[in-house]
Amino acid sequence: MERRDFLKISAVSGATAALDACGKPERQLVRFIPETDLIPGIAVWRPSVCVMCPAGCGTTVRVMEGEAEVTRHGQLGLIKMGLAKKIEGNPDHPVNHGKLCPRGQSSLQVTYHPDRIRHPLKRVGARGAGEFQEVSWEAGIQELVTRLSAMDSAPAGQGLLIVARPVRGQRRVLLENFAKALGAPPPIFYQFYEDALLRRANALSFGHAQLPTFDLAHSNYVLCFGADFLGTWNSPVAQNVAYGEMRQGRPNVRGRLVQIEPRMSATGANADQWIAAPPGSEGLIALALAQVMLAENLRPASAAGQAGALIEGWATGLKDATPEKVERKTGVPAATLRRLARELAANPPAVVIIGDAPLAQSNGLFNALAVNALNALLGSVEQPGGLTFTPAPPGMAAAQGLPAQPTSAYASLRARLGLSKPAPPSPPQLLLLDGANPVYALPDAGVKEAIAKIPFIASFGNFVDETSVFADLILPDHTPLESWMDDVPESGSLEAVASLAPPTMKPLHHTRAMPDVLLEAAQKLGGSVSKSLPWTSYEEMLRSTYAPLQKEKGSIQASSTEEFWSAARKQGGWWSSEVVAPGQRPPTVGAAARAVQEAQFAGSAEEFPFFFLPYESQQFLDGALANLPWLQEMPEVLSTVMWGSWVEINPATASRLGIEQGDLVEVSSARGSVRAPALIFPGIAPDMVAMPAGQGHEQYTRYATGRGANPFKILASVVEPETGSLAWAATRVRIARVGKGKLALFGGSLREWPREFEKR
Amino acid sequence: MARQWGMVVDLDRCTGCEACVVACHAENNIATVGEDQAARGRAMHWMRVERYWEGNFPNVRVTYRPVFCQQCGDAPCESVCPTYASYHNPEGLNAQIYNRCIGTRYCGNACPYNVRFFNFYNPVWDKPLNLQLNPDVSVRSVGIMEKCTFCIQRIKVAEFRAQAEKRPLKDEEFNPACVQSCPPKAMVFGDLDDPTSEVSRLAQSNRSTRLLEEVGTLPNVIYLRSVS
Amino acid sequence: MRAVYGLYPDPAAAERAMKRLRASGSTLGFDARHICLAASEPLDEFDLGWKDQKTPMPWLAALGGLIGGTSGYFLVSLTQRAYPLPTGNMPIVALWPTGIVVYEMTMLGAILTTFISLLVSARLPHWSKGVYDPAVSEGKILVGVVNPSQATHDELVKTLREAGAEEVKDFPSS
Amino acid sequence: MAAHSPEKLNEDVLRPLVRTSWRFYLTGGILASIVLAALAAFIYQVYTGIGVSGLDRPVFWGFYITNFVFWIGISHAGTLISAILRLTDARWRRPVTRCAEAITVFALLIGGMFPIIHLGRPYLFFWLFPYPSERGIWPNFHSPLLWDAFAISTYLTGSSIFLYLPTIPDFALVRDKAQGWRKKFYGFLSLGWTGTPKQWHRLEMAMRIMAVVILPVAVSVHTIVSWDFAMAPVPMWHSTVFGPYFVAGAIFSGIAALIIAMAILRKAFHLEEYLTPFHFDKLGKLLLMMSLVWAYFIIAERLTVWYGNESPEMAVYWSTQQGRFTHLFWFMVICNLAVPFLILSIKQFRNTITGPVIASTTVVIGMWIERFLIIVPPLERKYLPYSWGTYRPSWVEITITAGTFAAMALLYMIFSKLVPIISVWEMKLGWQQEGEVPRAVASQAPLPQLAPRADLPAAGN
Repeated sequence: MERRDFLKISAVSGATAALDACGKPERQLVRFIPETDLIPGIAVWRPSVCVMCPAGCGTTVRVMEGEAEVTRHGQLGLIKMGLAKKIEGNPDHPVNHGKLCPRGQSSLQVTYHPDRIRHPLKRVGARGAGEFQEVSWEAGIQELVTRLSAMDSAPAGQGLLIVARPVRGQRRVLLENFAKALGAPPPIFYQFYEDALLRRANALSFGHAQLPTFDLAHSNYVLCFGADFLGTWNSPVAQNVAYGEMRQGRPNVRGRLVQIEPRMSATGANADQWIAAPPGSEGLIALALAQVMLAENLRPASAAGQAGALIEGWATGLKDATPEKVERKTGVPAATLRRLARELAANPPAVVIIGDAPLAQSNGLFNALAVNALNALLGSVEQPGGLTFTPAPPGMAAAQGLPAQPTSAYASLRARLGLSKPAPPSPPQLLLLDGANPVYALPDAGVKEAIAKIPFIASFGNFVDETSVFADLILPDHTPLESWMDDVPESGSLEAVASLAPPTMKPLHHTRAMPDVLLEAAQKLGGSVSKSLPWTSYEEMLRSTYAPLQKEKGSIQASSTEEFWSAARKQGGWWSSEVVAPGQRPPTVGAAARAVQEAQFAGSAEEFPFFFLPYESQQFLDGALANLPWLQEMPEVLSTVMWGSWVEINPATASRLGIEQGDLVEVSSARGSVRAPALIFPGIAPDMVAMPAGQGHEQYTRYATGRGANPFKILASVVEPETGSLAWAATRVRIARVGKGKLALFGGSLREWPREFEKR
Repeated sequence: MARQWGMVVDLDRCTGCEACVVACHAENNIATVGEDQAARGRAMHWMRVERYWEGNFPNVRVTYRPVFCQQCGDAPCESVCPTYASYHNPEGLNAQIYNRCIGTRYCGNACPYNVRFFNFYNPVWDKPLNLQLNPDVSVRSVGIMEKCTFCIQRIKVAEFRAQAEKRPLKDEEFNPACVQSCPPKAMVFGDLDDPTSEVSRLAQSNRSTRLLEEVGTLPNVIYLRSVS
Repeated sequence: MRAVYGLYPDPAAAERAMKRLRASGSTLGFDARHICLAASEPLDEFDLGWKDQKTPMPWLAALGGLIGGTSGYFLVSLTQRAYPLPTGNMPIVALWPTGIVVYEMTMLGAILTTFISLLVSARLPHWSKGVYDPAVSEGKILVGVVNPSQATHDELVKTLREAGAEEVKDFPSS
Repeated sequence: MAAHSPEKLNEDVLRPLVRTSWRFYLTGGILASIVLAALAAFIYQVYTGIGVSGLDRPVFWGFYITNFVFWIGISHAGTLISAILRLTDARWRRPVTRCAEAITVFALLIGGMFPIIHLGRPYLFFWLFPYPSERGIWPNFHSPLLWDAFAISTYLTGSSIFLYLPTIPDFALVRDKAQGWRKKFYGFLSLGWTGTPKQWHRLEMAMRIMAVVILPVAVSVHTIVSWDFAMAPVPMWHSTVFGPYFVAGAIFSGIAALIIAMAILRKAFHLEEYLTPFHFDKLGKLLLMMSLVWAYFIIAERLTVWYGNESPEMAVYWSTQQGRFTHLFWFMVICNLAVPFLILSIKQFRNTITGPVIASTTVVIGMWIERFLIIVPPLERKYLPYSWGTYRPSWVEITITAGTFAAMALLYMIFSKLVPIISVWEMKLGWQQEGEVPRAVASQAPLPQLAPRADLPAAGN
């Protein structure tokens, strides 16, 4: 081709392109210099860490080159960059073994969320009006530093309140050290469904203030009280993986599952036998099982050790917990209890699990201790096929974030906000929010007012939610895909794990990683603060804290720090190569034995005839995930509801009250009422109604705002007295039909071949 | 080499966690339709976990059953399509050629499993959610049918890779997104014509059944009955 | 085309005229083929030339059906074989679907052949060329002779009138 | 009382072609606006997506396919009835055939549009036809929809020809009577028909062949439409009875439509003299018989399902017997069986015109519901109960459905303005063959005036 021709052609095509661009605004965008070294069309997989729930799964992210519309230096344009396309489980990770739950997979949508905060914001309107103005990072950080230095002069920094979503690893260490350096009380890691009570029980029974790990893959018999361990509880992916093995992973052995709970959970639906027992009776039932084992000499009483000693009457054979007596109190037939006890004893290794609602009772600690004692009696503690504790990686103290004396974050937060008596000596002056949303997830009345009273609020969150809408300053964090990530899982793995991952993609928006911002602020604050946080970046901090692992026996054999670092980044962390030998418990602490406790409920049975169960939802957990459209449209497996809330009612109860599927029902407690459509639910006790948590946001992106109802709003402040944990399953309610509601159901019929004519 | 891709679903392992549902959405660019459309029965879930109640409280039980395109050997959807949009590919998959589809929705009626989904509107991704789209999978426009493909894009990539490396495709070298994500490993994917593959080994189980076998569709998805 | 014709009020009169014309054809220099007739309804029961009509239309229709069916078969089988898409365990060219298309195409062939053979054999369309008079629509019956020789014109007029014509006209009317 | 006379017939039949009252324009205007509304709804649907309909998963077919089957059924009014009557040489058919055949053509045009209206991508409808294209691919001849395309186009071609052929002499008649543009227009349509013995002979021969050929086509069309359903493994669709069941239903609704059309024409164009209670009585008897045949089929269909007691089919069965569709089902039975039986089995009612018209109206409504009940309940309850759904039509579908009824009426009105609605020459021929009326008044000897036959009572009861 002649050069002139070429010029002609390019001139023509250039003109065409220009004309084209007139019609389509996106073609008028500036093109930035590509930020990628990827080969177009070829996917690479990069490790990351899932933070959607506290389980701590390792992930792997599929990254491909793509074209994104971004703002750079105030200019909207197009950029070629590596974009995360899919999140899967990291196949090598000891917690989730390459698997990932729907919530973890949906975390991709956090990064690409249309309502993500894209740059630092400063409040301009009234508090809570949600009017913000863009500021520069420099100005934002300066503002934070100024406010913090002002704090520093307050008595011992007591005015600083840090409320974060539960995290572990160096992010937690950073927050804790930051608070400590400023002389502030420790940060509060808050989410609605907290685990302090179980940690406390395990500390008492086994000397481990840690959540348990279940070696279900080798169990032959699993008895579970209320825990939705295949759905949302503890480390669900790890438990699902193990469950699959328990059922069909071994030749000629199939583990059995018995679930005891008054409302069938997604886990209960898998049970070979499902037993409805009244809420709060779990501890008593566990004692009855123990009683049978002791009475029939299936196991010696001494096997329970310290865990058994915590229960009054254990040594004398639990005479007050005979199956007949327990049948009278719980309605569970004595014959069933006897059979269960015999089956448990006859099918080793067997394990008993307790979690979720049974712990959220006024007698939750007792229930947990009773189950722990039963586990000890069975000899399943720290044994294959039983209950064990994930070891901490050596040389990384406090990385799992395990407190010596577990206390309830709920209790601490309420106290700090002045919602419980006595009022705190110094009210908070400055609130730092990191992903926690107390206005939504703290059920007490007056949270909003207490938050609004705090003079200065800064938030690191990615979204404007009910709490961060009150913020004076928003310094938006990167999403996990854009950040350095680390985690030290507390449970779910039989080996020690320290997850680590570099960013999988460049930041999409004008955000900065919270740890980097804190470190920068620490530097600016100077003095003791900068001394206790001497790193210039989070990457540097991670590098130094992970260095000791190089010497440990584990998944990485490296001769140099650099080699170790590079391998850990590539692999997504470090894990020890061996399961820590069982039976290495420290000597147990002495504690007073507990007598049988009965659950107390808020509200009288006459006025409020129904137990109320606000359970953790399969899609949104406690509501933090309600902003993700994939999860909103995912049908909850038992109800098949999408995009909404519902009230589960037993069919007999519903027909007695004249309530039909989809009718709008008002659920009222002494504290207040919420409305949601009724869902006829065959697996719930007639004297109970249940609602999933997670919806009913007043302010949480376009996908969640104004959708459904928040059951937390009607919970009474019943607490477990020893730990101060909220007994969220201890409220009684009444229900009334108030009109016609709307349910987006994915599933058609409840039953496989319903006989419609039978109903008439 | 002719293959017959198939899947075994062990109902005794399935826990109803729905990881497969979101995995499928993420992998296959399936649009979310929003509350109103979902309430009208237009939600797109190529993969769904069916839930059936049995009995009455307290003797109540639930069975879960993941259902997706059964990739029938004799697929009713194929013969009824006037434009060959629904056709049988050489590896035994019921492929849907989106470009050929004119939207008679006849295949959707003929499918006994109701696993075909129709784009009643153009799919919408609020920017920048469009960046999550998998470039290996086409986005379907209004008026056409779509369905589970056994993640054919993954099959193709694996086949190309094996071809380039001049080696046979290994069993379980790759998996559809749902199988990959399934925490309790309830699903196994592979070549049913390869007697050594995990999937054909499991298919021999005395628990194996096929869904709606009596309709005569010869599905290539085998369900292993739950034991109790 | 020229013609001389008479308009007759009823079939009997037309029959009479026809008879006379046939009789006088040899003398006046025309034969039966030149006699023309137009009526506003079929007059099967009168001796007006209906009875000796013969047509192969039924056979043509059958042939058309055969052609239609055959082409239907080839349409189906050839196109399907030209682009043989895998159909699972089913035949590429299946008996029943082919049968249905062949059936419909057979019928279409017969229908179209019937229509075409009607048009061809009845010489339609034939816009404003045929011997005609609007009075036929009133129920009159037109009987006449086409292309009569000038010499016998008056004689013809007379013959037609004697047969009972209400009017005798030339075509085209001048 | 006027005697039958060709002159009066000419005048009566041709009058509507030239004289138009304000009522016509008013009615036409109303109908046209409904049709325009439907058109607007359709354009909206194409523009926005078929989501504006009430369709969902699993009910992928709803009102549109109901309309399709319904109108294809109505189309059996004409060709089939008129062909049967021609073949059996039922002499009373003569004033009826043209009205009937016109219904066929228009109902087919309307019904034939629905497979396109219901498409997700209607602008690609031509992919249904076998033509060589750049895609290098032909339609799938295994698909019942393709058979539909063949059957309906054959039927439409056939019945259009069947309608047109006997109209040619009548066009010639109008041509002779008309002035101005009409003369040209009808001259063109009449193909220069002069009425030579050869033309008459060929025309009659063609009509005889067509009557023979069109009958099996008509039967096949509705059989194939039924196979759209029966070929799919859907509970209660997959039935061998569907072919004859649909054909019977089609004839049933066709007769009803014909009775209604005749009654309206009779009133609007003062054709009392030609469309007499006698015709309504005959068609009423036919309707009664078809009502019983229909009942037989529905019993055959339901009984076998009930006795077979297979879960998937029973789910559908109960949804119509004691579920969501019960009321609709029994309403249909009342419309299609109870009302026609009561009215038409009693001579006093049948012999009025009102009686058969009422019965026909309920039958048309009932048959539309029948089509709906055949299509929707099985789709709502298809096998796996988890995927069961419900269907509710949207305003778009309702508007388009209303539009088709308006379009039918409008097309029919326009047709009646352009084409002699009664076959003039066949009437004359009939009278001539009956010897009832002299085929023309003889010039010389006036024939005695014959009285009308006893079973042909004069109009204007």
